[in-house]
Amino acid sequence: MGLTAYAAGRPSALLVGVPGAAAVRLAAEAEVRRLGWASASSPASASVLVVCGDPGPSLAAAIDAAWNGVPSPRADVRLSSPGTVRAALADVPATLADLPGQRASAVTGSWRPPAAAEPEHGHGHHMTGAVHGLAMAERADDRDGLKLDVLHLPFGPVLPYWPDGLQIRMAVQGDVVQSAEAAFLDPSGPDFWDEPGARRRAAAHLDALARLLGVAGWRAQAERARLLRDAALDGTPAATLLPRATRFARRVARSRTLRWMTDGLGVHARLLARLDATTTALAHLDDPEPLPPEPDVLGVLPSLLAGRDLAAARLIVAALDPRP
Amino acid sequence: MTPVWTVVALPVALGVLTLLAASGNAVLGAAASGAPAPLRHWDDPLRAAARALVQQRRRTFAADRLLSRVGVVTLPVAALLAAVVLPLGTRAVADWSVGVVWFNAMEVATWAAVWLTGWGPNSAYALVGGYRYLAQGLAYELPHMFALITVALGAGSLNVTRVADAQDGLWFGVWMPVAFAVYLVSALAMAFWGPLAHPVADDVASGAAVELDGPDRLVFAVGRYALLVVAAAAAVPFFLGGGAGPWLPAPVWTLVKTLVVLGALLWAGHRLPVLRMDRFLEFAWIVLIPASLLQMLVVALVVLD
Amino acid sequence: MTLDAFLLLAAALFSVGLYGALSQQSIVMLMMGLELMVNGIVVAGGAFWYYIAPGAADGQVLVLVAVTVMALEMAMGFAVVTALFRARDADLTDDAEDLRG
Amino acid sequence: MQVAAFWALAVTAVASGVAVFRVDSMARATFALLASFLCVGGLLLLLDLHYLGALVVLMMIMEMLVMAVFMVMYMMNPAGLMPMTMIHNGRWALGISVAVFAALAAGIVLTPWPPRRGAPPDDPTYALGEAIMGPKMLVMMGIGLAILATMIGSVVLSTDRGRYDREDPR
Repeated sequence: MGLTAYAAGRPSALLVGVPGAAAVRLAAEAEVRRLGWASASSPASASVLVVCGDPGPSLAAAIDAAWNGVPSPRADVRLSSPGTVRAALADVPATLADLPGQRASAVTGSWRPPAAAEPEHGHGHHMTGAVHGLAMAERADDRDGLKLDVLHLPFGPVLPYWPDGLQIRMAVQGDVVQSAEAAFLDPSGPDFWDEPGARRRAAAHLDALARLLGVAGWRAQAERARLLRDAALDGTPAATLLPRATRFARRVARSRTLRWMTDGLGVHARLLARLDATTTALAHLDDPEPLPPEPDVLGVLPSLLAGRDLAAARLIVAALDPRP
Repeated sequence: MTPVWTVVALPVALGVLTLLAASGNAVLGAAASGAPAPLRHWDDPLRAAARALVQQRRRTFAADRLLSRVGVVTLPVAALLAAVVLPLGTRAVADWSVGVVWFNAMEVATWAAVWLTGWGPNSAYALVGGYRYLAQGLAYELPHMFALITVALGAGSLNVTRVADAQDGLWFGVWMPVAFAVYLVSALAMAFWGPLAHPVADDVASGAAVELDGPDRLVFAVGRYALLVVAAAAAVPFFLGGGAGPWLPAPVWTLVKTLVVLGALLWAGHRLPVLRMDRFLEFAWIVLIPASLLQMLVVALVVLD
Repeated sequence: MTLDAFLLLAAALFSVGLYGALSQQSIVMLMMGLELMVNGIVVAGGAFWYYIAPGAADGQVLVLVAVTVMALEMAMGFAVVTALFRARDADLTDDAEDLRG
Repeated sequence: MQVAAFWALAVTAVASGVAVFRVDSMARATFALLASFLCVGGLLLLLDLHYLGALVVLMMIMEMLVMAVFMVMYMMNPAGLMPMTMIHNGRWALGISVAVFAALAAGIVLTPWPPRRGAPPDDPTYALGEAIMGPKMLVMMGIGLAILATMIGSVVLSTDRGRYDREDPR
């Protein structure tokens, strides 16, 4: 059918990173950019779910939940190493376009709540007033002295501009965060960013900067940061890399709107620190010093997020950029 | 009575300009983010439309489908009804005596549209996106109304065609700069575009539009681009002297000016990060409202003597 | 499109609003009833202007005042509900009968 | 054509007015009320009151959205997923409102309305503007003061923070 084939020609990809397998994600991002595919920000708008690496059990469960949300025609691509990326993505349009195959695997029925909808923690009384199998939200005081509904919201691993494999369970009133618990879903062995070398260090900072700029809603500069990161990793000489990086750093640092949006949260200071770290790393490409180990970010995150609204919380998480 | 051709010409012109805006934005976005060969992205909107049309519909849990449907359909309808009072050259489809107020009323309908789209699917991110648009509406609406009142005050009439004709001497955009700037900000806010795209921002996974799938996503996107086009097209009679201009006939000048304003709005979308609504609300109420009131005072004094 | 038809519509809207205002327990819904009653007044004002005294603008001024009253009533109503909700964590009319602080 | 439009709008207005108190979901109640207001705005347009019709549409959409904020915030069951009747003394209220309607209808039908005096001006909006700025200036000032008093009153009533302690330190 013409329309399905035309739609399958350039699908919309939703990339899911796995902690420890950042190399696969970088290769997948580069390939998606080369093919010119659209990048989806939610399962509903995606037609291809690309899992970069082999997820552990709990991350696999979250990915299956996201996969249920992807409407057909859809394709599920599992990448285990950077080498297989090009071949795997090449035959995605074919799988999307063959209608009989898609119809066989179409999702049936609507999402049901998980059987054991978490009972109220603590007092395990029978869930009074359950609605469609879900408990009514309990209420708690909020910062304006009103008792409002509290919603327990997992900021899942499948989210645009989100650290790979992180999950933050937040208790939210409206869009104000009451409390948060952060954890990595089955963090695996050595991290791709820990290997020594100034190029790797600069690329790590640029990757974090891309996420921060993406959360701040500046997609154009986020993509430019990713281009710089890939250029730094695949060995472009400093002569061409450094001017591009300084121009990028100056433009982002000088943006008054970005400062207006991020000051008061400590995010702007970390942004400037990362920009300086990137430019200094790119200035001395030969020194082998690896990325300094992050202080315990996951521990301090809940206290930073409490009382903030969702937009500020996302900025803080992107600025701190916890690593497993 | 209005000639029949304008009634047909309006939706067609709006459709063509909407497609132009969408593909122009795709190319601009690719160029701004340094993607290889940005020009091949010209047909991204057509691909997205095809994807939306072949997509299977899903049901979110305990969703209010009626309200969600009403919200999604209201967007393009509001854009079309708002464009009804805009002159296509010299003739508007409906030359009402209260064109300016009607334009404002139809554009406020987007508040209901985005909130309903956010409320409908019973999803946390969508609801957050819907409420962000309410904060955005409360922020931009008052300065926007004062800007429109200033224009009507300067022209001495609420009829859009007469407002355009009243600028044959000097364009309002020239001697009402603050009102023009406030209008451009609210033009972005009307279509929740560029720096004012917080309701559908990436930090809540495209907020109000997170659960839209299939035709709903297509109608919502068409409505949003149509609103951007209508906001740009409305800047022409209000601030840029309507169809007036040397050499070319009126409709061509209207089209050229609309494309210039539309290009500026699209370009601004990729130049700035997204404004957070709590900070923009504070800025709007503390800076924009006094500025637009002062502008109205100046115009009133000029008009009186 | 006669005056009687318009006034009957106004009376119908007014009565529906009255039913709502009298029967609803929640203050928010009670205010929706009040808004419907003022809605009836707006229709009546417009009809009287058109059918009885189009020369003078009094009918229009009445409609303008009615619309403003609707806005003010809603604003004050929600302020009272917020204060009541903070003080007594209740938004039902039964818990708001006494004026004790 | 106008008569058809009138009856369509009138029936929709009353039907959505009744629906406001019949539906379970609060969001649907709010937007049924908005539908009723939009029909009244359309009726005002039919009566050549273009400015007031557009004004009613404009203000009512904004008001209903603000009402939706409060309605979802305070209501126990905003989406109506758990149908509960929030009615007290329903029968008595129904009786009173039907009686009121009967009385009003009788009054409307029986009183001999005076014939129309004067013709509608070609631009009613201009006439309203002249009146508001001219003989009815007191009304305009009264409305202005009432709005100011409401703004201050509602802010004082609804906020629990004092004037000086700012919640998020800049």
